[in-house]
Amino acid sequence: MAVLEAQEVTAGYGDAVIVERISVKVEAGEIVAVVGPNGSGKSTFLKSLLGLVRRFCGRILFEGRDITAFPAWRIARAGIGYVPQVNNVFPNLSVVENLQMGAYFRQDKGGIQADCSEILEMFPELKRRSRFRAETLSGGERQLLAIGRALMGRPQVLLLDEPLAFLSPKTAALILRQLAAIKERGIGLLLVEQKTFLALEAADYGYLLSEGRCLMEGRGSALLADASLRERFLGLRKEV
Amino acid sequence: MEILVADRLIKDFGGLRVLNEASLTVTEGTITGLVGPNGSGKTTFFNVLYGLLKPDGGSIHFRGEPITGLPPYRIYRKGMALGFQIPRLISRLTVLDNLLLAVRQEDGTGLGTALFARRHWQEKEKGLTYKAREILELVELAPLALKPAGELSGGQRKLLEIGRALMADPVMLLLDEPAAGVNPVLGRKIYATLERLQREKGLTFLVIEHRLEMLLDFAHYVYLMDAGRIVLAGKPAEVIAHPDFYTIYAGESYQWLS
Amino acid sequence: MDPLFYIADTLVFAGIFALLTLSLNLEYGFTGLGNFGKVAFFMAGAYTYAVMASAHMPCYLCLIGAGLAAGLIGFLITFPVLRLREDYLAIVTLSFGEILRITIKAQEGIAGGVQGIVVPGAFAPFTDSVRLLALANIGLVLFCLLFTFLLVQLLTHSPYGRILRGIREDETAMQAIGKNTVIYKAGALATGSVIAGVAGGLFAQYISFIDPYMFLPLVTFFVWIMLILGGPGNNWGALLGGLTVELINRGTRIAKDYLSLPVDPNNLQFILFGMLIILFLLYRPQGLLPEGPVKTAARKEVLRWRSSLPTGS
Amino acid sequence: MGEFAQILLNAAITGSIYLLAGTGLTLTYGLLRFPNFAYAEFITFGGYIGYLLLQKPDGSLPLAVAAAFFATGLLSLFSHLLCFRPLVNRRASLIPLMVASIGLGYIIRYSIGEMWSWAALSYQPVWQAFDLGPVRVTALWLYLIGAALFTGIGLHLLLTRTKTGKAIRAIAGNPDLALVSGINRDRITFFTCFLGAGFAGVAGVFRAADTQLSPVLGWDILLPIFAVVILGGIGSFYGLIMAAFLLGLAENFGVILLQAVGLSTEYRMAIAFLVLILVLIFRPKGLAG
Repeated sequence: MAVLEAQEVTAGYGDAVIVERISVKVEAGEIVAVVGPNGSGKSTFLKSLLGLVRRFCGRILFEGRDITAFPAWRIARAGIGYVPQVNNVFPNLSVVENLQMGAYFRQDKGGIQADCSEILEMFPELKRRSRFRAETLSGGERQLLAIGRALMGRPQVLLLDEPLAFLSPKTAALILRQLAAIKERGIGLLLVEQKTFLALEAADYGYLLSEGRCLMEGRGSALLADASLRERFLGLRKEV
Repeated sequence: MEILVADRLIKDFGGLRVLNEASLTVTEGTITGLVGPNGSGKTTFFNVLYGLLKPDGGSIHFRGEPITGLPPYRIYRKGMALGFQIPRLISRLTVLDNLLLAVRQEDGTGLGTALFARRHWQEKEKGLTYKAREILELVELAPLALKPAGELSGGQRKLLEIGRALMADPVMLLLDEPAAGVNPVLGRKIYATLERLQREKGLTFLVIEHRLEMLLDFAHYVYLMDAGRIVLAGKPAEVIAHPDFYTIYAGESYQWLS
Repeated sequence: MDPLFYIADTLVFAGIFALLTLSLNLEYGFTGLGNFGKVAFFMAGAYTYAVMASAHMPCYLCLIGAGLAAGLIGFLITFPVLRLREDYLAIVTLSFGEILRITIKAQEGIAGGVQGIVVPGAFAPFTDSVRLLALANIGLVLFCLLFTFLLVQLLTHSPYGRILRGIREDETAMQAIGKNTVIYKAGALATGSVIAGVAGGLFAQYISFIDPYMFLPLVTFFVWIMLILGGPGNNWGALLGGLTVELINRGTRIAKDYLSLPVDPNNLQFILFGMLIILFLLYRPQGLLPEGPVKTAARKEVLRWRSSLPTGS
Repeated sequence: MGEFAQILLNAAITGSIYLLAGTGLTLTYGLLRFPNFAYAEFITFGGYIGYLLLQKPDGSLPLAVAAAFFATGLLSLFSHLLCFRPLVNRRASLIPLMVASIGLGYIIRYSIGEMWSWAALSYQPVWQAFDLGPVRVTALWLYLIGAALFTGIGLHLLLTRTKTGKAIRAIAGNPDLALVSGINRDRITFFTCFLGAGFAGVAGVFRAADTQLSPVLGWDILLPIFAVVILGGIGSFYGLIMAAFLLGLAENFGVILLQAVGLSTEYRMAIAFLVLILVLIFRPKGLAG
C-alpha cells in the first residue's frame, strides 16, 4: 500500500482551478519528483495535499486512510511533514526551539530529545548555531533547518516545495545527499522542483505537470531520457 | 570606463559580518555577473549598493560621484535601477500604471504640479504611453496593459519587473536573478533581451545569477563571492575554469554541466 | 422645530462630515495611512477659527488660518513616525487626539478652557432670519465641499495620486523606483489635515460655540464609519458615506423623540454603528462604491491603441 | 525622604496597573500583529464584573479578580470568534483590523453604559492600611503590586519554558509554518486571547478599586498602556516590566514637576504621550529590541 496517494485531485484558489485530476503515489523509502515549468501548478498541488488550498474534488489517502477532510494541523500530526519553499523557519525562535516545534504534537520527551540531537549530528551546520535565532541563518541553513524540523515529527512521508530553489549548486548537492539519507530511513519523499534535471536524476519516479495537468509519468531515468521532454522543459543545450 | 566602484564595503547584522570588505568594479556597457554560494552576501551586497541598507564601512561611487549611504530614491534618480529577486509590483494598479510609476522625474508627481500643471503633465503622459508600449511589446505584455498587475502569472510578473526597471531609462541596472522562477526557455529570452539592450543602448548590467550557462553565454565579467567578500574575478570562462571556483562554489554536483 | 431648518442643519453637518471623510480618504483610502486622530485636526481648525474670529478677522481668512494651523500640526505630529510601522502612526494620532483635548481643557487662558468659547458667526451681522442664515451656511459649506472634492479628485487621478496608491500597496518598491515616500506620506497627511482644519472652522462658525467636550474620539469614529461604508479609495464613496451616516444619525435622533424604546437610543445607536462597521469590513470591505482605476491621459491613450489591435491578442 | 518614598510607591502602583493591563495587549499584539483598541473596554468590563462582587463592603477581592479574569477572557474569546478571526480569514490588513477593534470597543462601551448607566460607581470594601516605614500603604496596593509581578514573571516563564508558550511565539513568528508543524493554531490563539484579556480584566478590578468605576475607565489609561507596550518592545516581558515601572516613575515625578511650575495636573496624560513620541523617534523597537 502506498504511504501517500492522491486520487484525481482538482484544486485551486477561490473559484479558479489550478490543477486538474492529478493522481500521484508515494511509496515508503521512495523519492517521487513532480516537475514542470513555471505556472504548471506544482506548488498548488503540493499545498492541496496539505489542506492549504481549496480542493474541489478527489481524495487523499494516507496509509489507506482518507484524510481529505482533515485540517492542516491534523494532516501534519497524521505523519506528513512539509518543507515550504520560503518562510520555512520560525525566525524568532532558536534553532533548537525550531526543531522542538516540529515535534510539538509528540508526547515522548526522551524521544524528542534524542531525535533533536540526532538531527543536529546529521546537520553540523545547524549544530554550530543551535542557540542562535533562526533569522540569523543563511538560505541554505534555513532549508536544512526546515527539513530537520519536518523530520522531528517522525513523518512517514515528507513533502518538499522546491527545496533546491535559490540554492547554489554546492548547497543543492548537500540537500540532495540529505534527502537520499532520509529515503534510506524508509521515509517517502515527494518533491516538487523546477530544477528538473537534478530532481529527476535523484528521483525513483517522476510526474511531469504542465498547465495544471499531468502530461507524463514514469521512472525518473525514463523521463529524463525522453527527448521531447528534454527539449521542451529542460532547456538544456549541452548533451549530458 | 568604470561606472560603479564599490570599495571595501562592510555590513554587520547583529554580530554577523555579512559583507566583509567586499569590493567590485563594473565597467560601463557590460553585463557583469555576481555569483556565490548561498549566504555569501550577494543580495545584501545589492541592497547596500542600492541604498536599501546602510553600509557599516566602505564607499560606493557611481559615475564618479559618491553615493554611499544615499537613500534608494536618490540613487535611482542618478540612473541606477534595481530589479528584486521576487518581483514587487503594485498589484492593484494596472500594468501600465506600474510602468508609469517608474518614470524618473515625471511631471505631475508633486502636490503642486499635479494640480496646477495639469495640461502639461497630461501631454507628457500621452508621450510616455508610447514608450510604455514599446517596453510592453519588448516583454510581451502589451495586450495586458490595463490588467491589474496582481493578475499576472509568476513569469509575467518577472518580465514586468524588468520592464519597469527599463522604463526609468537607467544607465545601469542591478538585477537579482532575472531568470529565477521562470522556465529555462523564457530565462534565455530574458538574457537575450538584456544583451540586446547592452549592445544597442549601451546599458550596464550587474546581475546575480546561479545558472552558469547564462553567465558563460552572456556575461563579460564575473565576480565570485564567498563569505562576504569577492574571492575571484575575471572573464566567465576563466573564473569557471579556476580550481578555486569548484571548491568554493560548484562542489562535486556540477559535473553534469560539463 | 422648523422642518426646513432641520433639513438645512442636516445638510450642513453632512457637508462638514463629508469634508472630513474626503480628507481621511486621501490619507487612508489612497495612501493607506491610518489616521485615528482625525478629531484632533478638526479641533485644531475649530479653535483656530474661534480665536481668529474673536479677533474680528473675516470669515475666509479664519477658514484659511484654520486649515493652515491644522495642516501644520498634522505635519509636525506625524512626521516623526512616518518612517515607522503603520500601526505606530495609528497609535500616535489616536493619542494626540486625546492630548490636544486635555490640553485645551486644562488651559483656561487661551480659548476658554473647559468653559468653551463663543464663536462669532460669519453671517450674523447681515441678517436675523434663521432661514436665510441656514441657507448662507449651506452655501458656504457646499462651496467648500465642492472645492475640496475637485481638489482631491484631481489629485488622486494624477501621477501624484498614482504614487500615493503605490505607497499604499508597497512602500519599499516605491522607494526602489525613486520615490521619496516619506515626503509623499507627509504631504498626504498635511493636505488631509488642512481639509480637516477647514471642516473644523466651518463647524465652529456654524454652531457658534465650542468646548472641548465636542471633540471626543467619537468624531474620528464617525468619519471612519463614513469612509468604510462609502468606499475607501473612491471620492464619490466618501460623499455618499458622509451623507448616509449623517442621515442614519439624524434618523435615530428623531426616533428618540417619537419612539419609546426599552434602551437608551443613544447607547443603541453606537452599538449599532459598531456592528455596522464590523459587518462592512467583513462582507463589503470595498464599501458601497469600490475604487476605480487611475484616470489620466495615459489610460485613454492605451484604450485607443488597444482597440486598434487585432482581436484575440 | 518620606516624600520620595511616597513617589516611589505611587510609581509602583501606577506601573503595576500598566503592567497588568499591558500584558494581554503585548501578548495578542505580538501574536495577531495588530493593536486591539478594544483592550480599553476589556479593562472596563473587568472592572464592572468586579463590581458585581465588590458592591458590598464584605466583598471578596480574590473572588472578584477571578470572576473578572474569566468573564473578560470569555468576552475576548467571543469577540475574536465573531469579529477578528473572520476578518483575518478574509485576509484583512492591519488598518481594517484596527478599525474593527475600535468598532468593537464602542459596542462594548455603550453596552456597559446601557447596563450599568454612565454614572461613576465605587467599590465598597475598605482596605486595611498600615505604615511601612515613612509611607502609608493599603493592603490593596500590596495585592496589586504582587499580582503584577506574579503575572510578569509567570508569563515570561510560560513563553520561554513551556510547549504552549513556545507555540505562541512560533505562531507569532510564522503562523502558516506553525499550522503545518501540527500546531492547532486556533486553539493556541483562543488560549492567548482568553489569557491576555483575562489580565486586562484583572487590571480593571484593581484600577476600579483604586479609583472609580465608569465606562471610560479603560479608555482613560489606554494611551499609557500603549506607551508601555511599545517602550517595552511588543511581545517582550522583561521589557514590559521595565517599561511599566519606568512610565510609572516618569508620571509620578512629572506630576510633582507640573505642580512645581504651576501647571494643571491634567497634563499627566501628556507625559505618557511624550514618552511614546520619544520612544518612537529614538528607539522604535523598544527597550528589548
